[in-house]
Amino acid sequence: MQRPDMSVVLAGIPMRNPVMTASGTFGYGAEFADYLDLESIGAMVTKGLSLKPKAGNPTPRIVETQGGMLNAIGLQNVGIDAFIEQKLPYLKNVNTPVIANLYGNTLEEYGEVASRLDGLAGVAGIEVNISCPNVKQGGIVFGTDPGAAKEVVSLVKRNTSKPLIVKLSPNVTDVVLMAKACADAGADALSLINTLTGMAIDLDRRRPVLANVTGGLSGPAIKPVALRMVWQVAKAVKLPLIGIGGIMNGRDALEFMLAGATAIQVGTASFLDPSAAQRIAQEMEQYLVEQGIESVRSLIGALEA
Amino acid sequence: MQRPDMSVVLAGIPMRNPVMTASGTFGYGAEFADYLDLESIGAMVTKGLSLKPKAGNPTPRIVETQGGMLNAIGLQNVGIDAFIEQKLPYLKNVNTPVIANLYGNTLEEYGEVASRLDGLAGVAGIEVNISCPNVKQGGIVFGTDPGAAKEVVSLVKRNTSKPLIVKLSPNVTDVVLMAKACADAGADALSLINTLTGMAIDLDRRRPVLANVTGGLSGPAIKPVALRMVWQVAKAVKLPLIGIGGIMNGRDALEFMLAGATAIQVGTASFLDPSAAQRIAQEMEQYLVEQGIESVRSLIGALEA
Amino acid sequence: MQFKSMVISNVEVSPNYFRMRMSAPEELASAVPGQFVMLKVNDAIDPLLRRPFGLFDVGSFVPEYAGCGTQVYCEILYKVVGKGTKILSALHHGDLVDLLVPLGKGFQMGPAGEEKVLVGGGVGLAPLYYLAKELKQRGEKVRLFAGGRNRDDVLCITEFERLGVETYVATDDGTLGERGFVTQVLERHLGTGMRIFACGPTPMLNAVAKMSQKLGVPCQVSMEAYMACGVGACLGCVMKGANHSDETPDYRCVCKDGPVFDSFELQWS
Amino acid sequence: MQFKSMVISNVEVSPNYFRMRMSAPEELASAVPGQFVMLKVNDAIDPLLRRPFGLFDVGSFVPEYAGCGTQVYCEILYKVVGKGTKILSALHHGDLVDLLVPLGKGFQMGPAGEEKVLVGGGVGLAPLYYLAKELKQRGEKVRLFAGGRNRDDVLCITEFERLGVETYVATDDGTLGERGFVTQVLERHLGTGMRIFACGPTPMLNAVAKMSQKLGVPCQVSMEAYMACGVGACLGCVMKGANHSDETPDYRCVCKDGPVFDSFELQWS
Ligand SMILES: Cc1cc2nc3c(=O)[nH]c(=O)nc-3n(C[C@H](O)[C@H](O)[C@H](O)COP(=O)(O)OP(=O)(O)OC[C@H]3O[C@@H](n4cnc5c(N)ncnc54)[C@H](O)[C@@H]3O)c2cc1C
Ligand SMILES: Cc1cc2nc3c(=O)[nH]c(=O)nc-3n(C[C@H](O)[C@H](O)[C@H](O)COP(=O)(O)OP(=O)(O)OC[C@H]3O[C@@H](n4cnc5c(N)ncnc54)[C@H](O)[C@@H]3O)c2cc1C
Ligand SMILES: Cc1cc2nc3c(=O)[nH]c(=O)nc-3n(C[C@H](O)[C@H](O)[C@H](O)COP(=O)(O)O)c2cc1C
Ligand SMILES: Cc1cc2nc3c(=O)[nH]c(=O)nc-3n(C[C@H](O)[C@H](O)[C@H](O)COP(=O)(O)O)c2cc1C
Ligand code: FES
Ligand code: FES
Repeated sequence: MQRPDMSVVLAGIPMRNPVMTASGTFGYGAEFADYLDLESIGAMVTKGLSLKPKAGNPTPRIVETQGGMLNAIGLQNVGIDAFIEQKLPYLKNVNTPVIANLYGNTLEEYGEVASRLDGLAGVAGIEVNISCPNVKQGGIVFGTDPGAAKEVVSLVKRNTSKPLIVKLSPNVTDVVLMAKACADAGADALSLINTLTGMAIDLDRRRPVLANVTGGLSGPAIKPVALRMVWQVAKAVKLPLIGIGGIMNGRDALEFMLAGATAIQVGTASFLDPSAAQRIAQEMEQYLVEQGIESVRSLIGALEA
Repeated sequence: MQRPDMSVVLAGIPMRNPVMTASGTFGYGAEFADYLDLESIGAMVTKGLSLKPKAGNPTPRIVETQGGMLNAIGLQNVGIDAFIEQKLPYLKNVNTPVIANLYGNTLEEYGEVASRLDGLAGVAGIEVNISCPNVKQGGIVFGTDPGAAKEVVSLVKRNTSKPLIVKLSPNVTDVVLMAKACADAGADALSLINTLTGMAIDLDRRRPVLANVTGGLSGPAIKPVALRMVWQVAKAVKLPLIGIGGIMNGRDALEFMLAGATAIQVGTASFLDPSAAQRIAQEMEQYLVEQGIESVRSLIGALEA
Repeated sequence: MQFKSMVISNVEVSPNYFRMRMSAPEELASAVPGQFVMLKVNDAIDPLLRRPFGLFDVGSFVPEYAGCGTQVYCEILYKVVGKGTKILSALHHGDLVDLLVPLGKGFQMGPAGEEKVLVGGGVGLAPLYYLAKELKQRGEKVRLFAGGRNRDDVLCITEFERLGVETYVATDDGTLGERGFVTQVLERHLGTGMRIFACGPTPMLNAVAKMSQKLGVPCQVSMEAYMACGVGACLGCVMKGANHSDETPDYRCVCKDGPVFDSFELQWS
Repeated sequence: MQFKSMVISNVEVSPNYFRMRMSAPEELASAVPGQFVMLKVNDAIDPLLRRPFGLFDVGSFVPEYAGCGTQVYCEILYKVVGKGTKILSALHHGDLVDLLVPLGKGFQMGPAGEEKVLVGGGVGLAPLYYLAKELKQRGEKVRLFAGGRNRDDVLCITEFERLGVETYVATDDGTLGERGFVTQVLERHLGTGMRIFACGPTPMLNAVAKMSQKLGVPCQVSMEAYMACGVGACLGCVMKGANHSDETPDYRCVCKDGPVFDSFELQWS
C-alpha cells in the first residue's frame, strides 16, 4: 500500500497533516527546533499576541495536578511588533503554516492586533483567543458571553482577510451556543477547547499554589470534556473544527477527528515530550497504515453515534 | 495533646467528622459495611432516588479515563418506596446520619419525592440533584438554568421540613449565579461539584465507549475545577458548603475545607479503596494532630487568598 | 475482605499469559470457585480503577524461609491486554498489591454423581481450574472442554489433567486439538445427567447457554463486564436479566449477583 | 538533546539522597557545568511533568560487559522530596528514562588564576561537583563552602576533596563542621580576586548575592523554579530581572536564560 494521504485543508490553509501545536505551549516555534522537524507537522500556532508586550502574572505560574496541570502565565508575550520583528523572520524560513494566536484586553485591541497582522506574509491565518476578560466591562470573559463573542469576532473579521479561527472557552454552560455565535459573526473555523478554570491549594501554607489563585487546567485530565465539546459542536455547526485538549498520542488525535475535528492541536504533551507533535503525526499515519485507511480525511466526523 | 475535635454541624445536622460519602458511589451503605465502619464517617448520601424505580441506561455505563472515569448509569435506582421499605431499615440501625439524594424528571416529581421523604425517621436531610434534564422542557438541565433551579429548590423547600442541600452542576458558565439562585430559593446548604460532562471514543470501533455517548467525569482529574468552584461560591454565598470532586486522601479533603467547605464527599475514591471514607477521616485527624490544630472547624475557609 | 497482598510469584505460562500467586489471609481458604478478586495494580491514579480477575486457585504452602507458618495464597491467571495487565506482568516476588476478595457469587456445584462439564475459552479457563480442583476433591467426574484461537490460548491443560480431569481441546486454527469451536466438540458429548459450568467470550457463552437450554441441561455461566466498584454500589456492571425489556427493565449486577449466573437468569441474543 | 537513557546505577549516598548514573550519547561530553536535565520518571501521566535536576557529573567509562566501547554517562544527585523523586529512587540498573539534556545556560568559569569559590547548600552541591571537576582540570584553585541543616545534608564532601578542593562545612545544628550558616563562614574568607559560584536555597543565594555585591566580587547563582517545558516555551519558570517593576516588567526564564545568572541580573529581596 502506498503511504496514506495525511493532508487536510483547514479554512483554506493546506496542511501536510492535521497536527498543529497549541498556542502557549510551543513558544514561537524556534524553541523546539532541536527536538523535532518543524517541517514535519501540519501547522504552528504562536503564543497569544497582544498589542503591547505583556508581562504576565507573578509566579508561581504553573503547578502539576493529577493527570493535568494548571497554568496562569497571564498571557506574557513580546507584543505584536516584536513578534513581527524578532520572531516572524525565523518562522518565514520554515515551510509550515504559522497561525498567529491573538487576544485583547478590550474589544478595540482585538481589532487592532488583527489589522496589524493582516497582509503580513508568513502568517497563514489567525486564531482568536476569546477566553480573556474584557477589562472595560468589569472583567467578564468575552468567550463566555455569546453577545460579546459575536462582537469580537465580527470586529476581527472586518480587520482581516486571513482565515479566521476562533478558539472557544470550555467554561460555559452551552458551548454550541458560543460556537453558533462565532460562526454567525464570520469565523472560518473553530478551535476547542481552551483550558478549564481550576485551582490548586498548598495545604501546609494555607495558600493557593498559583500567585494568580486560579489557572487553566490542561492535559489528559480534560480530554473527555474536550472530546464531548468537539462532538457537540460538530453536530451543530458546519465550520471546520480543531480539536484540542489532552492529546498525548496518535490515537487521542484520531479520536478527536472521529468526533468531528479536521485538525488537532498538541499542547501540554509538548512539555512531556518536545517531539510530541511530530511523533503524534507519525503515530496517526501508522494507524492508518495498519488499518488500511487511505486518507485521514475519511475519519473526520466518522463516529457512529 | 488530646484528640482534635473533628465534628462539624452541617445545616443543623451534627456529624462526627466532615467526611460524607457521595451519592451513587456508596450504594445504599450496606454494600460497604464489610470494608469500613459505617459509624466512623460523618454522613452517608444515598444513590439518587426517584419517584418510580428507574432502570438507567444501557451498557457500557462506565469507562476509565486518564485520572478519572466517566459514568452514564442513568440514575438507576430502586425508587423511593423500595428505598423506604428495603434499604432504610438497615440504615436506621447505623448511628450515622443518612442524607437522601433525590431527583426528578419533571418539576413535579422533585416535589413528590421530597414530600414522600418528609417526616421519615432515619433520614437526616435531603440532597437535591439538579443535574437532570427536565423532560417536559426539551431536556434542558435544571441545574444549568438559574430560573429552573430556583423553581425546583423552592418547590422542594415547600415539601420538606428537613435540612435541604442542593447539589450543583459544574457544567455552567457561572456557578456563583447558580449558587445564589439556590440560596435565594431556600437551600440550607450547597454541595458541589457533580460530574463534568465528558465523552470517550473507541477508536477501533469508531463508536462512543458509553452506550449513552456522553457521561459524567469524576475522580482526581476534576479536583482543580471542583476546588475552584467551592472557593468561588464560598466567597459569594453565606450557606455552608460540601466540597466534592476527586478527593482521594485527607490532604485533598482539607484543601476543600480551606477553600470554604464545611464538609466533603468522597465519590470515586470509594471504588479504588472501599475503605476510603474512613481512611480519609483518619488522615484528616492525623494531619490536625501533626499540626497541633485543635478543631477541624478552624480550617473552614481559612485559605489566605 | 480488603488486604495488602505480597506477590509470591508471577510467571509467564504461555506467550502473554501470566499466572500470579499472592499471599492471602487464612479466611480466604473458604472462597468459592467462580468468585473473583479486584486488584489495584499500583497506588497511582493511572490506571485509576481496580481490575477484576477470577480466582484461578486458592491453597496454602509452607514457605522456605523461617518465621512464617502455613501461608494461604490465591492465584490468578491473566492475559496482558492493556495498561493494567501490562503493569501487573512486571510485578515481582515481594511487591505489594491491594486486593478485594472473595467477591461475587461463585459456582453452585450441584448434587453429587452428575457429570460436571466445564467449558472454557481462553482466559475463561481461569476460574474453572479452581472449580475442577474442588469438584475432584469431592470425587466428582469432571470433563473439560477448552477452546482458544490457537494453542497459546489453551492454558494449563496439564494442570487440569493432573487433577484427573478428562480434557477436550479445540482451536480455531487447529494448532491444538480439533480445529473449530469448542462448542461443536461439546455438542457431541452433551447429554442428560450433566451440569455445565462455562466461562469465556460472550459468543461462546451464548452458544453454550442455548445448547443447554435446548437439551434441558443445567448450565451456569461466568460473565464479564466493565467494573468500577466490584461490590454492587456503582451499578456500572449490569447485564440484562431474562425478562428485561425497555418497559420493564431487569438489570443484574455482574459483580454482586454474579459473575456466575444460571444461564436462564440472563437474556441471550 | 532528547534520548532514552539507561540507568547504570542509583545509590543512596546519604539518608534520602540518591546519586544516579545514566547512559548518554557522546555529544553530552561537551555539556557545561550548571546545565541541567529534564527527566521523565516514568511513561505514565502520574506524575505528568518532567523533573529538572542539575548535572552532578558527566564522564565516561568502559563497561564490564562486551559489545559496548566507551560509555558516556551523566549523573544527578537528588533528594527524595515528593512523588517524582520517590519513583526515581526505586529505579534500577537497566531501567529506561527519557532525558532532555543539556538544558539552559551553565557557569562561566572566568579567567584563569582567580580563586574559584563554590558555595552550596544541601542538594545545591550537585551542579558544583561537575563545576569543581572542570575547574580543577584547568588547574584552578577551588574552595568549597558547603552548608546544610545537618550532617546528612552535606553531600559528597569526600568526592570534592578527592578532586583537590579545599572544603569548609557548616551545619545549622553543628553535626558537621561549624555550627551556623555557611554564609557566615564564607564571609570570613571572601576577598578580591575571587569569583563566586553558588547554588542552594533562595535565602542562601540572597545572602551570597548581597555579600558579593558589597565586596564587588563577581558572583553567579544557579536558581530553581517550577518548570513545565525546560526549553523556554511555557513561560512558567520566570524570575524577576534586576530592573523588574510592575510597570516595566522584566522577567527571565530560569530554564533558558538560566539556571545560572550573574547575581546582578536578578532582583533580590
Ligand atoms: C468477573 C471478571 C473476571 C475476570 N477474570 C479474568 C481472568 O481470570 N483473567 C483475565 O486475564 N482477565 C479476566 N477478566 C478481564 C480483565 O478484568 C481485563 O482483561 C482487565 O481488567 C484488563 O485491564 P487492562 O488495564 O490490562 O486493560 P485496559 O487497558 O483497561 O483495556 C483493555 C481491554 O480490556 C477491557 N477491560 C478493561 N477493564 C476492564 C474491566 N474492569 N472489566 C472488563 N473488561 C475490561 C477493555 O474494554 C479493553 O477492551 C475478568 C473480568 C471480570 C469482569
Ligand atoms: C534547574 C533545577 C535544577 C535542580 N537540580 C536539582 C538537583 O540537582 N537535585 C535535586 O534533588 N533537586 C534539584 N532540583 C529540584 C527538583 O527538580 C525537585 O526537587 C523535584 O522536581 C521534585 O519532584 P517530586 O516529584 O519529587 O516532588 P513533588 O511531589 O512534585 O513536589 C515536592 C516539592 O518539590 C517542589 N517541586 C516539584 N516540582 C518541581 C519543579 N519542576 N521544579 C522545582 N521544584 C519543584 C514542589 O513545589 C514541592 O514543594 C532542581 C530544580 C531546578 C529547577
Ligand atoms: C502554559 C500554557 C500556556 C497557554 N497559553 C495560551 C495562549 O497564550 N493562548 C491560547 O489561546 N491558549 C493558551 N493555552 C491553552 C492551550 O493552547 C490549549 O488550548 C490547552 O492547553 C489545552 O490543550 P492541552 O490539554 O493539549 O494542553 C496555554 C496552555 C498552557 C498549558
Ligand atoms: C458511578 C457514579 C454514580 C453517580 N450517581 C450519582 C447520583 O445518583 N446522584 C448524584 O447527585 N451524583 C451522582 N454521582 C456524582 C458523585 O456523587 C460526585 O458528585 C462525583 O462523582 C464527583 O466526586 P468524585 O470525583 O469524588 O467521584 C455519581 C458518580 C459516579 C462516579
Ligand atoms: S462494579 Fe460496581 S456495581 Fe458492579
Ligand atoms: S520551564 Fe517552560 S519556560 Fe522555563
